[in-house]
Amino acid sequence: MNDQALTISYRKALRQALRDVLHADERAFLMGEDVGRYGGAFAVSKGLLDEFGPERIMDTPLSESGFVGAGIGAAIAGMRPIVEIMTVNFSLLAMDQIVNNAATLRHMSGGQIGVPIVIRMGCGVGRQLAAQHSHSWEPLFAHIAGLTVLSVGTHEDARWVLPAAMQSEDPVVILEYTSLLNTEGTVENGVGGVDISTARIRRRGNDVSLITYGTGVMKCLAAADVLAHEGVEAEVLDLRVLRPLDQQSILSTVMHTHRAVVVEDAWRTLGVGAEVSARIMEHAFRDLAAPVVRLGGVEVPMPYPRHLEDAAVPQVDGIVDAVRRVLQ
Amino acid sequence: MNDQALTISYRKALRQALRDVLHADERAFLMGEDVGRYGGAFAVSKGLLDEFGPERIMDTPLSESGFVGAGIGAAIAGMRPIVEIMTVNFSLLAMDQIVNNAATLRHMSGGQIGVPIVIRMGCGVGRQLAAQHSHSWEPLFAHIAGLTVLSVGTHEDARWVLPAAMQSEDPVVILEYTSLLNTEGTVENGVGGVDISTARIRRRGNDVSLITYGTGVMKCLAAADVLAHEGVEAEVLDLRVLRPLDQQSILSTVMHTHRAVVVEDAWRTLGVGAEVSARIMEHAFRDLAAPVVRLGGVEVPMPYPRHLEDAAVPQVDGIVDAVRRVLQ
Amino acid sequence: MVDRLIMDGETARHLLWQMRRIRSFEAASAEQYSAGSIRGFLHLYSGEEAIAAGVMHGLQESDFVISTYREHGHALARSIAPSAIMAEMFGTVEGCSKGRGGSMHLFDVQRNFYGGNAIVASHLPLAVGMALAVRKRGEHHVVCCFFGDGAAAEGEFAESLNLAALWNVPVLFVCENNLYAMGTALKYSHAATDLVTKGTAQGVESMNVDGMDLLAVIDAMRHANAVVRTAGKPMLLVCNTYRFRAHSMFDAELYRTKEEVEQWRQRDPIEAFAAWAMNCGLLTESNIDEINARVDAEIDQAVAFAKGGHLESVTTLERYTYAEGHHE
Amino acid sequence: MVDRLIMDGETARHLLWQMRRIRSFEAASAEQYSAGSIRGFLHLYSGEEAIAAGVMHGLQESDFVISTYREHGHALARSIAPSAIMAEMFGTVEGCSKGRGGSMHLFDVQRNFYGGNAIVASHLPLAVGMALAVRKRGEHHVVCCFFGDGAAAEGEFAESLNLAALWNVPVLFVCENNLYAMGTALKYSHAATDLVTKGTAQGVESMNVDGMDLLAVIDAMRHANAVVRTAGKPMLLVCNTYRFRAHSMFDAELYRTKEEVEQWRQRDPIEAFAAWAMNCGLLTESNIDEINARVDAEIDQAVAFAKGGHLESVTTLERYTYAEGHHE
Ligand SMILES: Cc1ncc(C[n+]2csc(CCOP(=O)(O)OP(=O)(O)O)c2C)c(N)n1
Ligand SMILES: Cc1ncc(C[n+]2csc(CCOP(=O)(O)OP(=O)(O)O)c2C)c(N)n1
Ligand SMILES: [Mg+2]
Ligand SMILES: [Mg+2]
Repeated sequence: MNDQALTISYRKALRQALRDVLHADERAFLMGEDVGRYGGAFAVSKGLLDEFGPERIMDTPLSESGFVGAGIGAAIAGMRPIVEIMTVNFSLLAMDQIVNNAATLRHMSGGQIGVPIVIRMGCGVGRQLAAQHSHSWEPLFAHIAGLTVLSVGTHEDARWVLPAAMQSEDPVVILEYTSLLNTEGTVENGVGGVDISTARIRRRGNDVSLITYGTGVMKCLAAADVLAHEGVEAEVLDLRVLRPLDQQSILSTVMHTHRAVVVEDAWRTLGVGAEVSARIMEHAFRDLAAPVVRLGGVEVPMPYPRHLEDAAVPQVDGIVDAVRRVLQ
Repeated sequence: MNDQALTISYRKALRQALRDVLHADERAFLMGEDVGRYGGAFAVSKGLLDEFGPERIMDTPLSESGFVGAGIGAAIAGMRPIVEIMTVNFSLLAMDQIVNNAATLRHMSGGQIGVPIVIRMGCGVGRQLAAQHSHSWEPLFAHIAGLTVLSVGTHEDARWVLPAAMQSEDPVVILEYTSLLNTEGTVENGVGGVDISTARIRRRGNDVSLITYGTGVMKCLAAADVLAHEGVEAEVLDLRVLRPLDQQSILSTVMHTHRAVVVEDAWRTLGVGAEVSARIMEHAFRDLAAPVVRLGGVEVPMPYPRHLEDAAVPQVDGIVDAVRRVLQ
Repeated sequence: MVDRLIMDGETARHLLWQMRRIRSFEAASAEQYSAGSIRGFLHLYSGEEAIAAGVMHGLQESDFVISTYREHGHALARSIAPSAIMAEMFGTVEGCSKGRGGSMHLFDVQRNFYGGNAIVASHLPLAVGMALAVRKRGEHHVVCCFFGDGAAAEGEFAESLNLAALWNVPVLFVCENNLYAMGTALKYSHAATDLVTKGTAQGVESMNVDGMDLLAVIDAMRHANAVVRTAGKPMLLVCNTYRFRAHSMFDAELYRTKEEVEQWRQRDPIEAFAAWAMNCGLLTESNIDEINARVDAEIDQAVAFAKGGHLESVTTLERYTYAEGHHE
Repeated sequence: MVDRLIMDGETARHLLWQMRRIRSFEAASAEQYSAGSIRGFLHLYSGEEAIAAGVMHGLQESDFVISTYREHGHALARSIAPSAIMAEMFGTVEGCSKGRGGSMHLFDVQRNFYGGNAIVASHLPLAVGMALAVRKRGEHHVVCCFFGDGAAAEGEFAESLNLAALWNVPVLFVCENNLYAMGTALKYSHAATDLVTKGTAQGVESMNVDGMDLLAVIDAMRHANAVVRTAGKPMLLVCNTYRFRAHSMFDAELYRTKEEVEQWRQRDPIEAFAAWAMNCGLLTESNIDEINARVDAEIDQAVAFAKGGHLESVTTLERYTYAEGHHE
């Protein structure tokens, strides 16, 4: 590990990113439920209230539609708000604001208004939070024209996508995975910076492409390790940007390996995997040695018990098996 | 036209269906904004207040989350509410209720509670209502486990899906297309009844499958007529039920024609067409003579001017061209 | 009641002109709608002119204004050219929103006019956020937000007033209580029809204003300026008024009697103000003739301008979805 | 204040037992959480026992109850067996929700206990709808809905109270104002901290109740029964109380002082009631010993029962998504 890289938890990486952008731009402020006095529902913003004060770190009441809309209004009026929706599970309460205002105002004003807001949400499965608190709604946001949707599957992105998102003149939705908060990872330091327009290959391989995002990245890398012992070299593509999709990177890896398995926790029907599969169908049909396989969430509200929760979303074993099948 | 069939407008068909179910089940009642005194925003429920009275036809305030949630509560408590959300464009305000309560309560109660509610919404493009009033959110609803989602693309379904939906023990979302309200069509009378589980072939053909729903049905039938003059026989499959999808019917028509074009007004990315294409990839890959083509909405909020609105969604000419391409 | 002494003849003539041109503009809009030149939804402001004229009279150019789909009067009083508004409704690039928005989405950032929102009450949170930006920058602008009695039943109303009071931001909430939300009378939208108490319950100073009396509105604005601009606090003005015409062009007006409409027309705000001004000697018959002539000419010119407008090319359909130069 | 004469010894002992078992059950829950047998989110009710005990005392078996994620106390007071609740939190099929829901989703339709909702305020509309069903059937049940002070900031609170008043339905809204919404103090959630005025502003009779005084709660319920059950109108009780423990198991309690917590503990509702009852001679030392012994045995038995429970087979993972026999 060179001195340019450091090991850091996903939570600390997110916090450092917040500190960076709050220092870099005085128009930036963080607002959301319990981001201040409580220290953040998941301790991501812990300490920031003391460091930046209540004007920059604003606790809001339970009014998702109200404060997300207020963030949009502040953005219209020249600020650079970072609005935290505690978890994606509450985002439907603000969905009208996100879709009909944030994603639409630039268009219906004929380009006169921009909405440079960043909306962050904790999300994901794996903590036994049951049906109302375990949603994977990446597909809902990825369907909305006017939004840029980012899925933070690595520590590097936890550290660097926020500063990049703050440069956008349009609304950016950032999905952070609470099950990764305590995990440690290595990120380039100082140099920093990532784009928010391209997918990234997290592991190179020639035999099959594992296309995924979010917590699927770690699962696919683990599956790739298992497969390596069987002599199968899987390439792992982290989509990162769920809208607009980096189609070129998807097609490149498929044309390279001729086989693809798409992995996500979201319900399989109308999942991101459906779009990835359809685009491969349209642009790389003749390059496929086998049909694209999708692994997604089982179409059931998330059950509370650990064993049922595990069975409801793709796991490493299942990914390995799927790869074996497409290789036959 | 035999005496069992009659010609009726899409609006009258919807109204007759409402009258039927209100007469058939005293637990049934209609509630929504302006369904009563105003006569329905689109005159669908015109006259019903006089016929059934204010207890069965309830005007609600502008409180989408409140009255949709109240409909869910009434369903839990033994009623058979029909809740009208004036148009789909306002449904995001009630989306938390629809997803976290209607679609989820049965599961999180371990099967103790059912939510037999029918939620109807006017929707669709084509009336120059601009960005906030022209949404096609079929893909958002079709992604939600626990819902049954119906798209009413024909007069027959306008007349008969509601009575069928009222038999469901689970929440049913019915999407009605306002641009079809004044159109006349022929429906079987008396005999009546359709299922709400299968797709329907609206025209038989051997050369290519046009897979669609909603207003796409009429467009695809028109395109099929044009193609017929060129000696191309297109089969038109109306999905009707967007969740759960009738996969068997999709695979049957594709295995019969070996070519498919999927048509919808919704934004193309993560549209229903993506799911259809992905399922064909998974189950009929070897039967395809050409890759599945998707025609969907251009990824822009809907512009107000007629010519731009027309250019933003698939039209008959575009469907015909797409078919010519897949036949090459 | 305003003392005649504090209003000079020029101001009186200006205000009368302002109200008259709004009335005439709406008449012209209805004509152009019937002629098919204006499409989509069209909501006329006739009868409520005293509110737009009086409130704008109390605002400064640097203040922000945000409104609903019934915003022609607000836009005109905010000095957006009638020609630019008519052109917008004709869907031409000369329109104030480049033709993308139509009647419900009039925008003019030069004049701090932020639209034109067609999702009832969804712009209230935006207003709070704009005011938050104003406060954070230590400015003393007023953010003026117009909405209706029906909007006050949406949860966004309660959330927005609470946030505005909690954050102490300069929003002037102007509720145009015209007694109906489409066909739903105030008493069917609100169990407690006194909207002022709903404002005070959220900690926002609130008052009733006779919206048919221009002088009463001007008077209320004096106080509002003290509260909002000077003290920087939010305030709610409930302006009681009446809509002389149908809700939109799709309204049979089944929900109210001709007599009721007639009674309110007796209180025509324009006639009332003209009579008062003549009484006070601030206005002569010939002044009125001049004003009418000026208004007729201006409106004719606006229609002519719109007719001479140009449609955007379909090649730029996807514009205004993201900032120019966006990665997509 | 309740006259001692109207409470007999048996009732006093029953009520003390009720509160004590809730307190002990929560202690056991915390233990089992630390032991890893309970997972996910766990919100304890300790300190608020007088509300659950007093409100349930005033309800009848045929009444409906709906609550939040902090519902253990309500479930116990509604006579759901501690063993069934503990088993639910262990995720076993013996749980009151078959193990699918966990701590936040306790259901028991036999006892008209409709859960256990984890989206703040989203169950208020459900309560209104359940009461609407009750009214439509001409029944005289009370629908009792528990929620917190933070929930009152959500738009659903305003919408639900307005709908309940507008429709005149028998909902008893019980706001458990424990002064915090996670780490957000009442004064940071509400600009106007008097929640009673928010109820009256919506047309709902509302009153403050000392939630630490069981007798005051019982007294309030007498009045509530007259208003809700007899007159069939909605009512709001704002029960002022305090949460003795952290919000959930992920709470460092940075937002309040130990002293504040200590002061409230001095007002322990259980101790206060026991002291009063002994004073009135309704209770003896030996009664208390018996009660404690009974409670300890019941809770130990509940934990033992949960430990002996069974996990559902993964083969039935998709159950409870749709009614059995549903087309899927
Ligand atoms: C959230 C939402 N629900 C429903 C509608 C349909 N709608 C448009 S205007 C209107 C009535 C609004 O009444 P009010 O707020 O009093 O304003 P007014 O039209 O009287 O000026 C309704 C129901 C909408 N546009 N948005
Ligand atoms: C809509 C929504 N937003 C946020 C949350 C996260 N959350 C869970 S409990 C809670 C605080 C609720 O406070 P209150 O209503 O006072 O109830 P209490 O926990 O104090 O009993 C929050 C913010 C949620 N569950 N739902
Ligand atoms: Mg109105
Ligand atoms: Mg609380």
